[in-house]
Amino acid sequence: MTTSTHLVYLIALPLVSAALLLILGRLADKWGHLLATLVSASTFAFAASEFFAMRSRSGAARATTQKLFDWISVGTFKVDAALLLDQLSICFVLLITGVGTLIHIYSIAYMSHDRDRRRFFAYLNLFIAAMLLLVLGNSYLNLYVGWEGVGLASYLLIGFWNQKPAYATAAKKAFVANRVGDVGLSLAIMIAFAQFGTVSFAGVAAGAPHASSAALAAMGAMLLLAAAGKSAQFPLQSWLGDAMAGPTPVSALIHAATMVTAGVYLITRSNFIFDASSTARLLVVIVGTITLLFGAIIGTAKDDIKKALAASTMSQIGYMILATGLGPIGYAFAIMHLLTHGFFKAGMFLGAGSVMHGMNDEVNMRRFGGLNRFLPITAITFGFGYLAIIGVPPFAGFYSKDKIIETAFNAGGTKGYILGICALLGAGLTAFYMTRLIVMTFWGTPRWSRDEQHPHESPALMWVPMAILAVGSVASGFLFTSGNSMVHWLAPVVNPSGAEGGAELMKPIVVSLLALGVVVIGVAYAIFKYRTVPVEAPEKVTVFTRIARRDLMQDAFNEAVLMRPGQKLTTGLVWADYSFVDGLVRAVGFTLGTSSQAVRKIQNGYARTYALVMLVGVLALVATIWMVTL
Amino acid sequence: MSILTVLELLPLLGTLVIAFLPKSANRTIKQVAFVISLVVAAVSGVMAYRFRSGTPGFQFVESRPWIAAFHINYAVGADGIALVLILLTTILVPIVILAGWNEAEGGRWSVKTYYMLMLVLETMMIGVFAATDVFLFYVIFEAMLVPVYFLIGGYGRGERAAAALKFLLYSLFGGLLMLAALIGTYIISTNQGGGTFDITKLSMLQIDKPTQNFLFLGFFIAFAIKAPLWPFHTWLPGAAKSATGGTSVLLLGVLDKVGTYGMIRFCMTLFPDATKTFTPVIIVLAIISILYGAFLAIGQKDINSLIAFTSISHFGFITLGIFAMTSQGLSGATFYMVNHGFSTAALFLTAAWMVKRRGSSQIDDFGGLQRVTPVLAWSFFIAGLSALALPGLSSFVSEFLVLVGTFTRYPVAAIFGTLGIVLAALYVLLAVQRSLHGETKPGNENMKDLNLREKVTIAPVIAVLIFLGFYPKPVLNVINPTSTAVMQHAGASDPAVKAGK
Amino acid sequence: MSTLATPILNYALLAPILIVLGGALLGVVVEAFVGKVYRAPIQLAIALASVVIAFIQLWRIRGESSTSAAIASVSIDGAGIFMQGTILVLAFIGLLFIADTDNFTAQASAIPGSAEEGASIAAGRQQTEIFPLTLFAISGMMLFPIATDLITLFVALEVLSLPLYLMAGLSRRRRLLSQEAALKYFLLGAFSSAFFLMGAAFLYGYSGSLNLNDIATAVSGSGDNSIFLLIGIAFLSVGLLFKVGAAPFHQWTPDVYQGAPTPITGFMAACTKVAAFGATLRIFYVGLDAAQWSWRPVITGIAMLTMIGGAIAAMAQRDIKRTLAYSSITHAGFLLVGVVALNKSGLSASLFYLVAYGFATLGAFGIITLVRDSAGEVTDLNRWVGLGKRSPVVATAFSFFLLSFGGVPLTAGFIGKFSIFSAAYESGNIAIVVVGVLASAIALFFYLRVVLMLFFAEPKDDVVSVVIPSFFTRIAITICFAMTVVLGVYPSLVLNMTETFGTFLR
Amino acid sequence: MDISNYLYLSIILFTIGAVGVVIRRNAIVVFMCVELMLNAANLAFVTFSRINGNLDGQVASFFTMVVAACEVVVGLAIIVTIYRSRRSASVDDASLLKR
Repeated sequence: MTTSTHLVYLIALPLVSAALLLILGRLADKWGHLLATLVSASTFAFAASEFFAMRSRSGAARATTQKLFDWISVGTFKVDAALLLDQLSICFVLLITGVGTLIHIYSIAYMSHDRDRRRFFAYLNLFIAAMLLLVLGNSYLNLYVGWEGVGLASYLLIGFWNQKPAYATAAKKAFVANRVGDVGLSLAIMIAFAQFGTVSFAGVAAGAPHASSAALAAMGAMLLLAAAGKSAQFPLQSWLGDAMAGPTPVSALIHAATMVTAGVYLITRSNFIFDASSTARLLVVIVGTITLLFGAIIGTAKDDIKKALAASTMSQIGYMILATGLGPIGYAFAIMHLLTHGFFKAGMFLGAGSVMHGMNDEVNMRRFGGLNRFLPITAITFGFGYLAIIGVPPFAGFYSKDKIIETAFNAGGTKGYILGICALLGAGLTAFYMTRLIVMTFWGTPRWSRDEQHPHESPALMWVPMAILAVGSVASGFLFTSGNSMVHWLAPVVNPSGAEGGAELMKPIVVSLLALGVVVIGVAYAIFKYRTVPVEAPEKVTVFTRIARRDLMQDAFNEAVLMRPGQKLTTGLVWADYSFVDGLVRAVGFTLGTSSQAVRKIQNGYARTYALVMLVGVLALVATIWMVTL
Repeated sequence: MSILTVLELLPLLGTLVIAFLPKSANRTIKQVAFVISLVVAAVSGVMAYRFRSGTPGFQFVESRPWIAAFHINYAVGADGIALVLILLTTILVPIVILAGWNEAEGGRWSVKTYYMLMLVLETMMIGVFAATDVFLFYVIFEAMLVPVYFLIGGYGRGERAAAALKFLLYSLFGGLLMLAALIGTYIISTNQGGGTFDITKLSMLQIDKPTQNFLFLGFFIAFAIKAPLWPFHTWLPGAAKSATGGTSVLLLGVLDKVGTYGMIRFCMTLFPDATKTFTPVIIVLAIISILYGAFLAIGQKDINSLIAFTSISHFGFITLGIFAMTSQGLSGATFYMVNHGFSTAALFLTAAWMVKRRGSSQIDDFGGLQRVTPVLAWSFFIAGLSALALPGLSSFVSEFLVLVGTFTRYPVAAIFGTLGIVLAALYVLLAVQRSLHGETKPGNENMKDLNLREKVTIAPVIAVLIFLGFYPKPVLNVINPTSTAVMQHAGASDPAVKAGK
Repeated sequence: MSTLATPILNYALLAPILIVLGGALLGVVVEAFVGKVYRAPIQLAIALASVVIAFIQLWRIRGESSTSAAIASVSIDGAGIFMQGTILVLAFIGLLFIADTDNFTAQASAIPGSAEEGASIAAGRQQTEIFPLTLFAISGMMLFPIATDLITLFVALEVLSLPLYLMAGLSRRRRLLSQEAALKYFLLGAFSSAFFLMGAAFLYGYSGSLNLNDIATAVSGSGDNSIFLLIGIAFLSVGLLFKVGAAPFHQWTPDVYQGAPTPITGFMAACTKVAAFGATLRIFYVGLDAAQWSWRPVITGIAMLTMIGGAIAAMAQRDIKRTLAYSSITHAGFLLVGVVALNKSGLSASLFYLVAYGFATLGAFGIITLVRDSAGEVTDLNRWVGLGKRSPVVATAFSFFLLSFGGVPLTAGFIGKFSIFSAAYESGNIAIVVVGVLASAIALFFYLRVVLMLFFAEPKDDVVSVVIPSFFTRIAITICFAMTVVLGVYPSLVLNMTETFGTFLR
Repeated sequence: MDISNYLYLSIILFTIGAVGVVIRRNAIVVFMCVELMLNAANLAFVTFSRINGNLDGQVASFFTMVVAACEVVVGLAIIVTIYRSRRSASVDDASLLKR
């Protein structure tokens, strides 16, 4: 365990720059974006140097820690503000800063016409800082700070154009859905403290073996809930589609490459919990599998290019979650797919952005078509990403995804078959909707009017990052798998016991062939189905399509089960508060008032009445004294 | 003479000075009031510096006989909890004065009266936290209501008179119940050798269970009304709706803390057994307050009553933490009081500025302020974030401490409590969206953004929120020994770790 | 055939009463021989002088105590002297209000609204008899709390009541109401004193003596609950409860308080309460202590009824004087709490309460005399609305008195309530404490309602003005205000006294 | 003859007086009823003095008479004024002060 004194700058730099840009305000308009980009680039450089330093070290010495100060300390509840950079977090740090920097560069051009570009970059750096804190924190509570920090950043960025009510609503929805997940995380932390008396990863890892299975299962479930919230997994996935309201670079960085994968990080980081609890693992695979199909199905029905991509993100993360649920061996593959996905999905989002840039922010794919002639570079880079995601060898997705499918099958027994087949099915669907996307956007005949739209290739500032990411989506997969480099690299963190995967159900090559098979089917069907694309979405479609278009009724469900009753409850309570709780108070006043009026009646001004009352009083007095003394 | 006495006398001095100023000299009056409050803050700073943290028990003690016939003393002293709350007061008052620089105009009475009331109130707020003689505490606890009554009724908006009356009656009623219990305690002390009102001596009394329950309720209901805890809360929204921003800040930020402070200082210390008896009920009430307050906050149309209901929810958290009977819960609750003080201050001040500029407190009359008045919008937004306890802001630390402290003893309660943080996100973001986002509503186009004075006012509040969010240690170090002492006295100890290593 | 022994009187101890009586007689003489023009000032001078001198004498004998001052028919002791002192001080202030003769009819005998009356008003005549009457009343009040035999008690009762009956009828304006008040007060008063007398007779029949101490010994001697004793106690209490205005013998209070000239109302409300409670305390503490099993529960019940009933009845009042009347009823209830406490702290608490209440009451009624329109005093609450805007000082003072009535901390009233309740609690009577607390909560409502009207309600157009108070009135109000504040902030001044003086000689 | 009969008589007189106060309208009569009650008390005093065998009771009755006389003076004064200003001595007419 190496101690470092400068890890904190990874977070401090972007944070400070963000604060600077926000506080200086318009003063920084001229150079704000440059500063932000510079900072982000330097963090990447720093991260890279750390990475090589880490590689030069070996074994336990690779992990680096820095204790900043003791943050909270009450009774036995002691939490340091401390950072931990190990083999797992470095992957994320590199991804975040790397992709982040590329997207900064891209945004300089993409946002050039927006009067609030500076604010945009401030938010971006705020996000970078929070995300780095998330992956660098050495305890659940530190992670939690980053966890909500990225939530805030995502809220700000989704609602960047919050003058549009729909966008503001989308931002709010995202934050609230995330909060639901955060409840899970905070409960998990409480369980951790109650069980192990600490919330640091190390401490919990040490204690995990001694804990009761129930506690572990509970904590696992809560962590999963958190992951579901952040990574748009079933049942908390509904916010991701709306999140596309944010500027496209945001969707690329936050809602494709980095933030949404935080859930995968959380589960991988908590491997000691899940390894110790089969129940938790089962839940994880179920959620993962459902989501990967869920997303894929939604993807097949979306006409909005960004929403289609969002759906695919959902499904891809489903793969990762599934992988994390498959035991020690799965984590590495999850991370691997996470990284490759980071490249190609970010690339494709930037591509989508470039297309919108060329088409006056049109997002409906039915109004695209034949764009490859007008945006050649975009088409090519996008194509690379496409090949990667559907898993065509030797592109990145091929390696990472097939590993997951393979492991799924190897889970063993019926479980293995179910998971494997679902994964395969997902692959097929992926191939179908991605092909559909490509066909509708770049191929075929233009479905846009020449005099309104003047599609044009984006400036270099935009296509260079796309190109770099495209390269990534070609090379990364091979890089990670060659000699199982990734698996070995991560082993000390995620698989200390060095456990192997289950017995090979079938040879890897067979799995790959199967996968390729379904992919070919998917592609072929898509190409056949979308020979011609109607400009208006056809109304006469199967109920399935209709449901799929509506995100498989997830929103409807939430509305019916949570929102409306919630509103009813609120209005009901407001009413009850007035008429009952406060009503009681007013009732007391009223009673006293009326009784006062009644008393005034007796005071009728007649001396004789008073005398009578007195007389009665006397008798009562005598009577009572009498009774008392008997 | 104890430095606490100095702290109490300074504002009174200021009141005298102002009393001799001419009615018309508004500027001078304001400046005097502000300077005095700054001096008080400075002196309190000195006190904080001289405070030996890490030692439980009262410091800066002073005691001189007041009403010999009943063994009543003017006795003051500060332990960790009292100290932080006094500091909260002394810091908030100058901020409030500066923030509401022109609040007093348009009032029913002169600016002069307003600032005299303010300073008198400050004296009493310091005194109530400093008092170590229960009778002294009670006297201030009750007398404090009068200046607030006139501040609301004389300088408020809308149904101010009715709201003020309701507030006063409600509180006085609680106070009378407390009086009965107070007398009971005193009589018991006389029967057990030497009547006294000294809190430390009283805490040594041997009281049989039924009597304890009876007395406990007397105190608790008074504090529950003050705090306010469901179902004793209905006076709060009205008061908050009609009071000026500054008054609301002091009312919810400081005065209501007396309730929760009293629960710790008196209920738990004087009647440990009764505390144990009633804890389940109170926990339930706290949970109800948390969720109930949150739901009603969502349902509010008036921005001030929204803030009021959020406070009800937050006081639920504080009460939960107190009666969780764990060091985390207790310290968390105390720290929560401080943070809530600042975050409500931020909310009410920004809200007051918005209302002043727009001339309406209906949330729907705002909208799109983000574009028109970015700084104001940001201040309100950050205040909101601290209300929903975003990590990195101090309120998160306290809220999490409360929850974790509760979880170790009452997991179910904690789980319900965590639902509160989802609802918090809802009510804050709904308000933010309706007031700051969307198209700029007509009537808001040429709103002025914050001026320098207002920026200067809100900056320190936000700074404190953020600083304590990242580095709560100074405050926690002061609080911890006291809360440990309280717990020991109440005979409670933290639950052991389940899976020992 | 026993020889008749010449009675031995200790004049030093009786002097205070005799001085006041002498002043009264002198006043009568003045009425007879001094020209109209000079009467008023001379009468006032005599009255004030005799009260002051009486007080000085009282101060000189403050340490004394004896049962044989006047052949066992009075007993001079701490409590007695304290109450006499209180009465004198309050009476002095009361006289300062009465000095403003504008409140009293020019010629009581003239028919209201008659030409005769008009003439006498024009001639600026005054019924200066008010001063000797007051002095007579004061002397009766001073005798009442120290009297230890039933006949002396009865005589004192009448001596203090009869002048008051007349004084109640002497208002300058609204004379019909004033006279009606006098009539009601007189008839009901006589009615009640008949009960008192009958009670006395039965106690005499039971014990064979008129002397409280002998009665006490008789009661403690024979534990039997003789019917004589019970009827005696019951009827005697009726007389006393009527005077203190406890429910259900309270109904005269609102009418008389409203009808009587306001300075007289103040004087009555303050001094009569002291005297009546003085006697009540003595009778129950000294005479009937041993019979507490019979009367204590009943009086407890009456105390509760009075506290709650008075507070509730006051809520709906629209006339400020009536409101204060009901408030005085409520306070009678609180004082009865002190009576049933039946312990030393109960006694001293009651003494303090009487002082605090006395000053606040005088002050409040004093202020009412100031609020007028063209037709004289305005007692209709709706027309007091917004007074705080036009004359803040007066309004503030008035609200302060109200807060003291309500027992808000830092006012004398609060200390009074506190000590009374703690005494009751000490006697183990927790129920009455709780009821008392609830009653004060209700009472607070209407006190605050008035404060609200004064300050927060928008003023009406029909103008009531606050007249510039006369020199005497101003002094009086200032004293009351000062005392209410001081006793609230530093009550030890009086509390220590009540501790030392709070003893009955048995 | 049994002495206690005097007591019964006094009680009866007292009751008559009390009832009279309640039922009669004319102020004078009402007042007379009060006087009756006082005298009933007197009778009781004398009787008890006889029973107890000491003179205190009889002394008391003298005092009572004097006091009663004073009451008459004051009472008649008040009633007469009222009568003059209202032309009626009915107690019920004097009922302006109420509620």
